[in-house]
Amino acid sequence: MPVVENNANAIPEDWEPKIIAFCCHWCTYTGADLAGLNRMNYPANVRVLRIPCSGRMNPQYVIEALNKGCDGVLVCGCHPGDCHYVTGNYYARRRMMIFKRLLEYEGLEPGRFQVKWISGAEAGKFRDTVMKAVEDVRALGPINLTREIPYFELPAMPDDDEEAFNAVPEEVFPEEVNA
Amino acid sequence: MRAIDLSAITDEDLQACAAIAAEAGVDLKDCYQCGKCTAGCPLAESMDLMPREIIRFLQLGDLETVLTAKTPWICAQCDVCSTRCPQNVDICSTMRAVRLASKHAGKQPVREADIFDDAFIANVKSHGVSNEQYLAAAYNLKSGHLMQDAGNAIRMLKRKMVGVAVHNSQGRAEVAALVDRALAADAKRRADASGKGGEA
Amino acid sequence: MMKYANFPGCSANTTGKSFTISTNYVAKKIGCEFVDIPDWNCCGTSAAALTSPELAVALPARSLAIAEQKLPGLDVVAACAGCYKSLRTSLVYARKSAENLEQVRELIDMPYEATTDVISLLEAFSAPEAREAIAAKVVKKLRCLKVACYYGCAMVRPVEVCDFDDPEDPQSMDELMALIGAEPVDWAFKTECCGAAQQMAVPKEARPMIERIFQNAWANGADCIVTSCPLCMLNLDMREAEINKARIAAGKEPFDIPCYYFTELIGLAFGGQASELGIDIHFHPAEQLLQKRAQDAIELEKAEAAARAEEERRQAELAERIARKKAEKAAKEAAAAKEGADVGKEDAR
Amino acid sequence: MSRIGVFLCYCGSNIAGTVDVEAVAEMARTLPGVVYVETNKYTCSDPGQEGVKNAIIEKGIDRVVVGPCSPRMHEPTWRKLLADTPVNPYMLEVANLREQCSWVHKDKAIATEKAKDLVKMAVAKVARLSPLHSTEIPVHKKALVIGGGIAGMQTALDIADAGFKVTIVERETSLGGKMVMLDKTFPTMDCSACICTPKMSEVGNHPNITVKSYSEVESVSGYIGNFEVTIREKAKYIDYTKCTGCGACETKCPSKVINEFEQGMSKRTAIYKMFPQAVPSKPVIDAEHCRMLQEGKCGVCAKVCPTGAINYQDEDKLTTETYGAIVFATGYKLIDWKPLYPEYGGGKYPDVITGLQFERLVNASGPTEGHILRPSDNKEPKSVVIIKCVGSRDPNKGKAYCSRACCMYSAKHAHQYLDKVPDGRCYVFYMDVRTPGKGYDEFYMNTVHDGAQYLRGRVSKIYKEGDKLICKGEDTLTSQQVTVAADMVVLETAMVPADGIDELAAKFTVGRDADGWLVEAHAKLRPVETNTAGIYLAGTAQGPKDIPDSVCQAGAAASKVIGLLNKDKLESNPQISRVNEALCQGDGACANICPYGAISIVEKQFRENSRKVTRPVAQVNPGLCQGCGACTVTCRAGAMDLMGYTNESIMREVDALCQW
Repeated sequence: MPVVENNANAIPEDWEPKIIAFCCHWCTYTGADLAGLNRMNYPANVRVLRIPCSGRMNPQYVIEALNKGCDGVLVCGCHPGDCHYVTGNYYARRRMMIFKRLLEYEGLEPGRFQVKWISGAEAGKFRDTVMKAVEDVRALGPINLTREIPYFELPAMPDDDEEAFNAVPEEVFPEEVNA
Repeated sequence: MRAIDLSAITDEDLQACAAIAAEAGVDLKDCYQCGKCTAGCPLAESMDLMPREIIRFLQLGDLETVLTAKTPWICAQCDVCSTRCPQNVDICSTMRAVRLASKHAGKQPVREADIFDDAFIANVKSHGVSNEQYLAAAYNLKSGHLMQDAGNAIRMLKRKMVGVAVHNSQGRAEVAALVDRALAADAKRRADASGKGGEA
Repeated sequence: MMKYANFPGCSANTTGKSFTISTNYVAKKIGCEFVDIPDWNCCGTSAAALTSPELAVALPARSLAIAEQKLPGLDVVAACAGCYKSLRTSLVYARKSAENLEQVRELIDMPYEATTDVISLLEAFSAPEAREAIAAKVVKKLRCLKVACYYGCAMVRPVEVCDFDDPEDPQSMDELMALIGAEPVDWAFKTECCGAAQQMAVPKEARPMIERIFQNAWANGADCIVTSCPLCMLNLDMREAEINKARIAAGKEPFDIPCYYFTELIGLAFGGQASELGIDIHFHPAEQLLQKRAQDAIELEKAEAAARAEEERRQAELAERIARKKAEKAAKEAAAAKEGADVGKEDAR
Repeated sequence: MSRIGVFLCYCGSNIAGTVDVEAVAEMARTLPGVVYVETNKYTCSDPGQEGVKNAIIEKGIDRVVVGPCSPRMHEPTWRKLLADTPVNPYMLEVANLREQCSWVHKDKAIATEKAKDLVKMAVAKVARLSPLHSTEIPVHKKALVIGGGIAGMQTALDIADAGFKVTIVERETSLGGKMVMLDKTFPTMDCSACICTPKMSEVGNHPNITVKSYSEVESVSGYIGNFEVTIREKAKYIDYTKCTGCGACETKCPSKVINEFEQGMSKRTAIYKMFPQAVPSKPVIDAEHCRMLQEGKCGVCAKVCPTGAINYQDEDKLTTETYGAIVFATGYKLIDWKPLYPEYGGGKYPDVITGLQFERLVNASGPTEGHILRPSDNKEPKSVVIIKCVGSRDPNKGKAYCSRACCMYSAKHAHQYLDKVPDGRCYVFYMDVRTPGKGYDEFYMNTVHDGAQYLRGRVSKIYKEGDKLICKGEDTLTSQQVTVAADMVVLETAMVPADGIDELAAKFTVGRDADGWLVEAHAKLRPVETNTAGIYLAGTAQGPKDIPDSVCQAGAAASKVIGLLNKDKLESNPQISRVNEALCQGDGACANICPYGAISIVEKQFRENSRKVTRPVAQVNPGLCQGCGACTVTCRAGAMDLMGYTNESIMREVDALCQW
């Protein structure tokens, strides 16, 4: 794996890691809010993106983020067994673990993609997770430092959802058939 | 009766107890001490500790008590305890593992049982098969119970069940080599385990 | 075709002589062939297990490896329950994983695939084919003989190793006994341990085990105990006298419960003589009971024949009475009809 | 092009203290699609909200980003606000500038940078949102309760008393369940029948309750508020409109059948009422054992019936009705211990009985008229052994769980035995005595004082010697083997789910745990709801329980049902999954993983390339979908998307963070 052990010298001085955290609405996002209510302090490098459930987490988002220059990605959900939607985080656990192995196989440093389970009460764990992630990614340096990422534009999506769904083929209803 | 100072139990003791459980393939924490093993044991009344208590002392890490107990040596290995255990704890294997640990620690809580097994294996090693009359004689000699089953020996002779002739397996040399190989493998495994234990 | 590789065990020609003789007798009659594993060695029994796990696996594996090479395709039969358990334990261990198998190969220093299966003699004789053959060969049903079938512990436990019958209430021997006309009693100590080698090593502690087995067989009305293991047999049969001595000293009634191998009783039902089957060399007198029960059976058959005759007579009598009644009724009806017809005639007039 | 309005909040100094809100606003003005940016001291205040509304109308805004506190705090407030404006309430995104920005960072410059990013992300997302509309689901104001035991009856009564119609489906011929079989109830020793049968008649007579006895659920479709349920009423061979319940038929019926109600300890006739106080108080014919129905010969009951109510031509009847809510009160049965415990005789000793058999033995209307007589010879047992946890706490042979009620009812059995046989001896083998409940431990201690000998240990073997049952155990407190020569042994066996619950649960897509019990939506916070909206749990269907707990849960389930039925209409959550039928391949991967059974695969006809094509596609039931989105990821074709959190909107959010 093309992992650079120590690239401290290569890291630009004014560089700040940019990390995106996909957090489930019911547990981790709540935990993050609680960290705020408790006025905890953590590095500002992490931006939280709210999803309803870790089961909603599509690996494509991670590729998009890393592709577009995010230095690290966190995926957080409820503890397995505690999912608001019963089984969502079990699916997330399997998908993300396989996906993580794939990314690492492709040469991504393990620290850049982390999956954590944080409950709505674990504000401290949220803070610690963020601090740890920032520390890990900071040590690794900017994402395009360790590898050449060819810029790759994903095929364009229809600009508007409405249009995408308007493209649905015309359904023939029974009456019509009869007529 | 005595008091057990639980804080005086060393990590080595706990590791040794865990090793016994591992050899028996048992998770000691499964046992909730219901006593069904003891209840069904055909020899419990002759034991100094109940089979359940052996498990309990292993849980506590009280190695000395376990290694000097007569119970595992009295156990006939009939497996009724393991078959009925609600938690699938293999008590019978645990007894065997404790007995081996005790043997290797140089303890001999029930001399006769140890002598019998050694005599049996020696018999098999020299003849490939077991010759009951010589096994009994060797056992009696070594254990000092010279007249044990003497009357029965005469009854057997009368019925021509036993004689002076020794039965030998043709491959007894092979069997002797096999016994040596097995015991060497056993010794190596034990040495490796204790070496590992020392490192940890 | 019933053909097996035979693991005779160390007691086959010594203390288990009667078992060997009677087994061969039965096997010959039912056309079952046993080929001894050449150059077999002691299974190691509990002594090996209590010396070293490696030894407990290696000793039986050698005999099994030989059977695999020299007698390919034949299942191994072990008559002795102790041998059966040791062989199966080793086999199950070797089959558990490829690493285990490799380890066993190294220990015995022979090629070995663990393909040959091990079954007990009881299992071999309980196979449908064997049972049919046994049923066909019975010439003298052992009626009136109440037998307590004693399987011992090694035949049924541990379940993961010995899985052919129920560990608490096995039935295969009871079914064989019923097949030859004996009456198996329902008793509770079928699979209690007889003490095995501990009867020698720690005799004082182990003796009550035997006494309790006799006690429960006796309390449930058994005439005798039937076993399928030479060591169980030795412990029960040889030590009954000693136990009785102690019972008499304690003011208790001594037991008079002979023990048999199940093959002896099957041989007997085939018309074999006690001496042909080794029943004459038991420690506890074993022939009188059989003679007495044979006598009982003859009397029972006489009584049954008498009862059948009586029943036939009653049936005939009943049939006769019914026929008489029917005839009377018919006569009456005929008379009434005639009378009715007469009345009708009168009316018509 | 969208017209986005951005409304940033100072939250007093809460946000403004750490974030330079004006700088953020300045940046926001430059973002694509943003037509208006406003800052406010307190956006959530009334004047603040008024300002937002006015701006929307004045500037012709069609989507809104707010940058105040967490959406978990005020998202509903903003949605409500938008509902009063031309903007669709779902064309909204909240940037969490307080809890996840100003409160957790100290450096103003850094916090401001982050706030800018959060606003960028929100703007990017909102630009891709589409208007969503909740649909209204009508609520059929009628509940179905499955199971007529104490839990089912209590649920039905509570719902009916609140003024709603309830149907109870009971598989047996009478209401009452297990409770009516019991003799007395701990810890107060009320006569069980005396408190259960009044409930049965109350249910039978309630104007709002319909009892369908001898009936089972055949099939079900629909969703919360609209469950269409077909019920099969088994043929009773008796016209209940004519039958007066006089019982003449029962006295004359010649067929004798093992009596299940008396736990096999007596016989009943083929035309029978389960027990004298049965509700409905009318018999049925057990077709399997009726000579008339089997052989066509007999007809005695029809001859003696004074009202001509017997109808041998009766058939099963199917009825379909719509219910707004469903309660599972399907109860338990005792584990079949016989194949599991050959060491206890495996059923060959008639005097080794279960706790439920003991209840019938001690009951004044039971087979022995309340005299404790052992089944083998009808002698009074002078020595009784009670064994707890038979099948419970025994993963080797039975179940790993504790059956919860046994510690108490075994204490009750010991107490009852010693009460009726004062010179008898009673031994109770236990592993632990678990008595958490009001008056429970006191009850147990009273039993000990009554003279019950408690022995801590599990019995290993029961065997017969003479007419005694020898029980071999260990008293683990003295480490001694103990034996008891008992006349009778009572096994307190584990509770397991009632027969047929697997099929029934599958019909309703209600989850079951590894042991077969129905699964609640949340173990702590939603204990009587299931994952299928509109379906609730009461009593032992959910897990082993005693009567007080079952009644409590029944009341809780009823209050949930009443809350639901009180609504005329339900508003569906529009943030649910949606299928793009052009992409859908109909392979059903989504349907397989949906925890709510909300997705089904249907055959649909489309016009594609001027041709009519019929192919399977996924269909989302808006009444069942909860919007978790698990299906969207599993769809290989990418045909499934989650409204409000579409793939497109999340991708653009990511892009905004990285590239703007």
